[in-house]
Amino acid sequence: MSPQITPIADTAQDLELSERLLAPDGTRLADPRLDAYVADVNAAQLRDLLRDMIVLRRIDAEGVALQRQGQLGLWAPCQGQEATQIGTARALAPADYVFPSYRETGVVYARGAQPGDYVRMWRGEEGSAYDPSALRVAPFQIIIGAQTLHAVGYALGILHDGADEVAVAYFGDGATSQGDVNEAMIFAASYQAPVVFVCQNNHWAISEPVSVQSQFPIAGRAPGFGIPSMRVDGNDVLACLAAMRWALDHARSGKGPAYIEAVTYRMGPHTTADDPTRYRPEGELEAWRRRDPITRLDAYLRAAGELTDEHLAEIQAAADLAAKEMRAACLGMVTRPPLAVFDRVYAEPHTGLERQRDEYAAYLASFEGEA
Amino acid sequence: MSPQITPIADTAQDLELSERLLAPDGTRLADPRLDAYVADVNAAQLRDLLRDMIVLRRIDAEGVALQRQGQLGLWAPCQGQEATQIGTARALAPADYVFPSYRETGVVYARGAQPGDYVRMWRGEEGSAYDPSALRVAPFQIIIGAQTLHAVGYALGILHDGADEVAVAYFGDGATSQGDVNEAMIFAASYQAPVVFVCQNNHWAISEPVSVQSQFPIAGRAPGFGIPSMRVDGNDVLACLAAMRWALDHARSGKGPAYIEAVTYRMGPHTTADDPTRYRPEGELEAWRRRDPITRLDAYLRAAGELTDEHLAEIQAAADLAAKEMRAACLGMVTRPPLAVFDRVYAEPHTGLERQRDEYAAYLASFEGEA
Amino acid sequence: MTELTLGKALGAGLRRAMLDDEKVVLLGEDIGKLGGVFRITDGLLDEFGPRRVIDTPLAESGIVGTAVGLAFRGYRPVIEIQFDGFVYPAFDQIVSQVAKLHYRTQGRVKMPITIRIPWAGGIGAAEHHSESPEAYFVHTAGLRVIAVSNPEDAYRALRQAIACDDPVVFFEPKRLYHHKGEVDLDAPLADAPPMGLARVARSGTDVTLLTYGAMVGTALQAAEAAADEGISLEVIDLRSLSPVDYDSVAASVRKTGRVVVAHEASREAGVAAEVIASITERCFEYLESAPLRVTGHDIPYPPAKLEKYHLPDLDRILDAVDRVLDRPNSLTGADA
Amino acid sequence: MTELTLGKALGAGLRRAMLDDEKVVLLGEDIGKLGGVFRITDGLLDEFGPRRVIDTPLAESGIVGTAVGLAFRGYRPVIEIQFDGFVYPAFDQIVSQVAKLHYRTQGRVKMPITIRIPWAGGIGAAEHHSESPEAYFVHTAGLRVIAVSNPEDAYRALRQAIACDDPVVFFEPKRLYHHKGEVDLDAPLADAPPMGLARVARSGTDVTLLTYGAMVGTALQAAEAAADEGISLEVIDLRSLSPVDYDSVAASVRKTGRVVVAHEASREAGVAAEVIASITERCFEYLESAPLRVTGHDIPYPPAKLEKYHLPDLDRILDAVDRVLDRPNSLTGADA
Ligand SMILES: Cc1ncc(C[n+]2csc(CCOP(=O)(O)OP(=O)(O)O)c2C)c(N)n1
Ligand SMILES: Cc1ncc(C[n+]2csc(CCOP(=O)(O)OP(=O)(O)O)c2C)c(N)n1
Ligand SMILES: [Mg+2]
Ligand SMILES: [Mg+2]
Repeated sequence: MSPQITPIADTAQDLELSERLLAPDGTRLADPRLDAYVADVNAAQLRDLLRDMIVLRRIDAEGVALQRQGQLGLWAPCQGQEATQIGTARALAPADYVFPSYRETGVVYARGAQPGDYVRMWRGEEGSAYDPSALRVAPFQIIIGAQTLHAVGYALGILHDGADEVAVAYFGDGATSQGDVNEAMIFAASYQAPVVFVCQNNHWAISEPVSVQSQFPIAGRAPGFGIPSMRVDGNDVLACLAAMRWALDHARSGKGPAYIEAVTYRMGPHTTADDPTRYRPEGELEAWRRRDPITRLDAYLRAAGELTDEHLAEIQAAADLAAKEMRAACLGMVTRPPLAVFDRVYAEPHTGLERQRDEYAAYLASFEGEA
Repeated sequence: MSPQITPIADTAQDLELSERLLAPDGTRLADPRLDAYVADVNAAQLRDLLRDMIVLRRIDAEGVALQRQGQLGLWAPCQGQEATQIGTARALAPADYVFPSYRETGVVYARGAQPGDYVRMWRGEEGSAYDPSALRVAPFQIIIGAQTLHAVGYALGILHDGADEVAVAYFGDGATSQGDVNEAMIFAASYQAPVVFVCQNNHWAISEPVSVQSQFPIAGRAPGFGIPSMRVDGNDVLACLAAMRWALDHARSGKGPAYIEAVTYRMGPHTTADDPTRYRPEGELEAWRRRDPITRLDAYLRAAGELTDEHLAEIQAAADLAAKEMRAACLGMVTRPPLAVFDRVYAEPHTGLERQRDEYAAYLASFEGEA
Repeated sequence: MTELTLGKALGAGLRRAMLDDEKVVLLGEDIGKLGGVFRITDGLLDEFGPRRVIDTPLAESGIVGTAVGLAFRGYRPVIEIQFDGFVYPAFDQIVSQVAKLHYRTQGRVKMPITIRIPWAGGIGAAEHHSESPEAYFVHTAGLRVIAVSNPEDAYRALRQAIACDDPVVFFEPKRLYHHKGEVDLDAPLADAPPMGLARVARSGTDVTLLTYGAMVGTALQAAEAAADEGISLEVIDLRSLSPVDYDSVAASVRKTGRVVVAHEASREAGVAAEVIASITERCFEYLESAPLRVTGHDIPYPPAKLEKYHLPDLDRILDAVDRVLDRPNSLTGADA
Repeated sequence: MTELTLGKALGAGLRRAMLDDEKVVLLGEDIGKLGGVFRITDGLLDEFGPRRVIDTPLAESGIVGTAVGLAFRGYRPVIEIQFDGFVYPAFDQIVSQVAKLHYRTQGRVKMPITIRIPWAGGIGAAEHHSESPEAYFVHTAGLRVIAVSNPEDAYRALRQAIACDDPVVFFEPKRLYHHKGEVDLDAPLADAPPMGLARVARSGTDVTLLTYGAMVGTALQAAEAAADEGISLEVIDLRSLSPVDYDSVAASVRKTGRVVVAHEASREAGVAAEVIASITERCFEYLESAPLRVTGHDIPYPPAKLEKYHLPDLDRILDAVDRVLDRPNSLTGADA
């Protein structure tokens, strides 16, 4: 009979089950399994991680603001998840390829997104926010979990090419219920493909607490499929970096897939269309504010004498600049002309669609003489 | 980091990881976790289980013969899996409801199938082989894994009705790769529904060895979803009975779903249309013949002095009778008339289909005067 | 009569069905505390409790598959698919199980499952949130398909769908959720017109304009505009897409001899193709010109900023009307 | 020229495509050692090894989803869906991903995926093994849909599908896998007619009979039988269902003025509806009678013993021919 498993009765406590290197108050904790993976990380690098998180939070806030001002149709805030996204994404090698969901603003930031890349999709200008090959990031995926299989297929290609690369899939706690995400684990394990699964357990799938999907640690599923996994404090950027390095090492060294559950929290609404007051229990947000990923690293660096007000001012200026550029890119976008709706449905000529395009062009032209 | 897991390198050895009560040579083994569940099973009951298995094997052989003789379109033999099917199905209470796949001849036998019930679907007479409510067995499912979700939904209904019943899903090792089967575990765990999952790992999904689906014990997946599981020797009818009683007890007592992986072997082809010589490794079938579920129980009973040649002769006669009745029912089936193709597509009148039916009736009638 | 939005009318229909039959249970993502992302199930969790208003794990195949099991057990599940584009993961369970189990078991197992789908575009949404998948279900034997266009129909048809012993895929134009209309909440279902009946939304004599869902409003505006030019359009709201009420449709076509069919969904093998093929078959000798389609293009739903160039609008309908009437139009090039 | 069965021609096409382009990889259930349940991939594992002929876990969404990832990586995956009825679990990946990624990324990501589907009925199979799901894919913008009817086309079209930068759903009539025909294995692809072109399988003057797949054979028999009665049928094998080669179709219809469209798939919103709506639109003034459909009924595929009452056959086609010619027929009641 299978071993006894302890359910997560209380999600407020569930971080205790996770690997971490920085306590919420910034104290550095020893972790025999993670320490080796970040032995080389010095104060300057930690400050860069802090900068990333602060800039990201600013970008995210700008996204919300642009939506409120009618410039974007929607925005999916990642506030609270900065450590998970920055910590894991900063561990990637340039050649690695990422398959994200819609909330991975921080991941595309870390991959070198241009200012317009954050908003192009949300503004409704294009299907993909950015050029996937430029960032080595697949388009934001909206169909929950679908991208996990794409990552596995890509990793299978890496394997066959004998390349020194890894594919990475990001997805949420809700996504773990989708058949596709489970099939992805099965295919990955079957092929021993170099893929890393990063589940951001932010405790909510829109209005559903993670307990609707699972009353047990999600990371506990992967080993059953033959995939080693780690549950990490997703608000601890150093732990996330370490865990991701472990996972990438594992995948890169030919040992097959690895799985990370980063336990974090969605501090904002699901999207700008959502109203979390309808479902979020009293006090929960407050409790998680005390585990804010940014203040945690800030506290650690200050205590270590490695963070000054000048540092912070400089970071803040960079954040403001990023937001400004993003806004400018957004407002400067020019919508494609009507007939662009027909562009690149197919890669090769298509008689049926060409006829429709011609008819529609004639239709549009019929208005031209009009006042 | 998750615990080390040992892959099943060698499927010939993988039974060693399983619970069992009878060794292949018929020796009774003690098993602290299973013994209590079969403490009440006496020699007469064991003889009944032997009879069930022998009759089932005969029915199965008759199915193959009828197919070879052109009386059936197809047959999916269950030879080798008698202990799994009989052991688990004999543990059910009458009110329990079963959702089987196409290979569960033994399960419908144990639920009291009529002679024609085995063949009606394979002969192509009807979509469902039997009346589901009469047997409390859903129609044989052909879409791999789809029935597991049905079992969970049914179990949710049991839960809401406060009934003392359990829903049971049978499926194969190949099925465990389907999204649906994983979603079924997730939904079952989320609702704590009284459902038992019975995976018959018969080592093959058509031509694919189980290692394509999983290199680790399949039963090891369930605990990650919060579902206790047991891996049982599927060629040991007593262990299967015991394991199923454990699982049903668990589900019936409000503790939610349970999962059994019965490790067994498909001794025949996938179906009568299959040719296993194309893919089955040399010697594998022979190795499994030595673990035949019938000879095993036979040996145990003989050693205990509880099985005589008279017993066996009587059982053999019963088996022959069952086969004879099945054949007679098969040959006696009358195909429904042409217009029956329109029957019961809908439960309520449907103008579109009525018109098609009328037109087709007129069309058929137009031949009536002809020679 | 009560004035309600389409969304509220649907909520009232669900509530009424749940009161009428305790076997009715709701399943979906976020339908509990949140009341669904469109708030259609708002208040129902409080009133009926978590056994009848069931927040499910995030998996559409799982939702439909468990509903099948509930139907085996005698329940009458009503599913909310969160958005049109999220029904596809459940396609196998719908097509291979829901649609076929009654036939497969020759009526011994009933599948009275209602699958509600907030539907179609025009709301500036992100990808996969503006799909019009109705043709897939119309093509699937064993299903019934309903599309509503106003609060009164929505209230009645949803109750009829739930009461129906067959599976019904029920399309709700999300762009109209906030549109208001009069609803008779106490009208007995027994007196209601059958679920499959089409509705003449406006009578006319020159051209039959067939449509459904949110496009009914556009069609009525087109009829208004055409009237100004002295053209009389008969607008028919199909309401039931499978089966289509061809008796009503044919009656209109015999009168007008000219037909335009409009929908948002793309064109190839869409509902308009079906309707035109059937009309041609039944009313060929009455047709004075080729029936025309005004539909979304055969493209994936475009980004929000371009959707207005995809969706049929008043002008595109009027252009087709001109074409079936052989008046100057975009293709003749002249004077449009 | 070599005489090959349709099945062997497909195998030869796969082999040739794999030799021509090392990025071509095959994925499917049982396609390795077994060579697929229909033996189409027989010998390919031995020749190309397990990295190019990949036995997958038993999950169709997984197969298509991983193929999408392989396409991202620059591969050209060719999928075998084991039977028509097992494509539905992959529907979401096909409709929401495969069909849309090229458009979504404005061509930055190509999806040159071929999805082979052993297809349709008439072989006395169990449930879910005789489905005709082509209309679902025809209705899905972003896909191309091919249906083959003979070994030569099969060999050529499969190679064209694999070489095409767009996703192609490729239907193989399993009932014809053992039918033989001449194939020119060395014909260069560059000289071949485009994949989308229809084929006049028999010329005629009285009625245009449009069909595809296994039904082409039935149509040719019908033409033979009609000829005995002095009726000349023009049989067109559509070959490409999306896009349909309407130029060829219209040329024929303008000549005959009468149309019958036949397919096994059920009728509502099927391919025949699309073809008739388009023909009516393009050739209305040439039509002398209403185009008719001869199709499977709008029922789930029936049990094997009843399938002959579901599948269109020679007599049903001839009856429709009589109807479009206004000759005595089953509906006039007289003298059939
Ligand atoms: C297949 C599918 N079903 C439903 C949805 C609607 N939906 C969008 S986000 C979401 C919740 C996702 O939760 P999770 O996976 O935890 O990710 P998070 O939003 O928390 O980042 C849902 C249900 C969808 N996008 N796709
Ligand atoms: C969705 C789906 N995909 C593919 C098939 C074809 N198929 C039928 S049986 C089978 C193998 C099933 O293996 P397993 O689950 O181990 O059951 P077993 O046949 O061994 O009892 C396959 C691939 C199917 N029936 N349904
Ligand atoms: Mg979440
Ligand atoms: Mg098996």
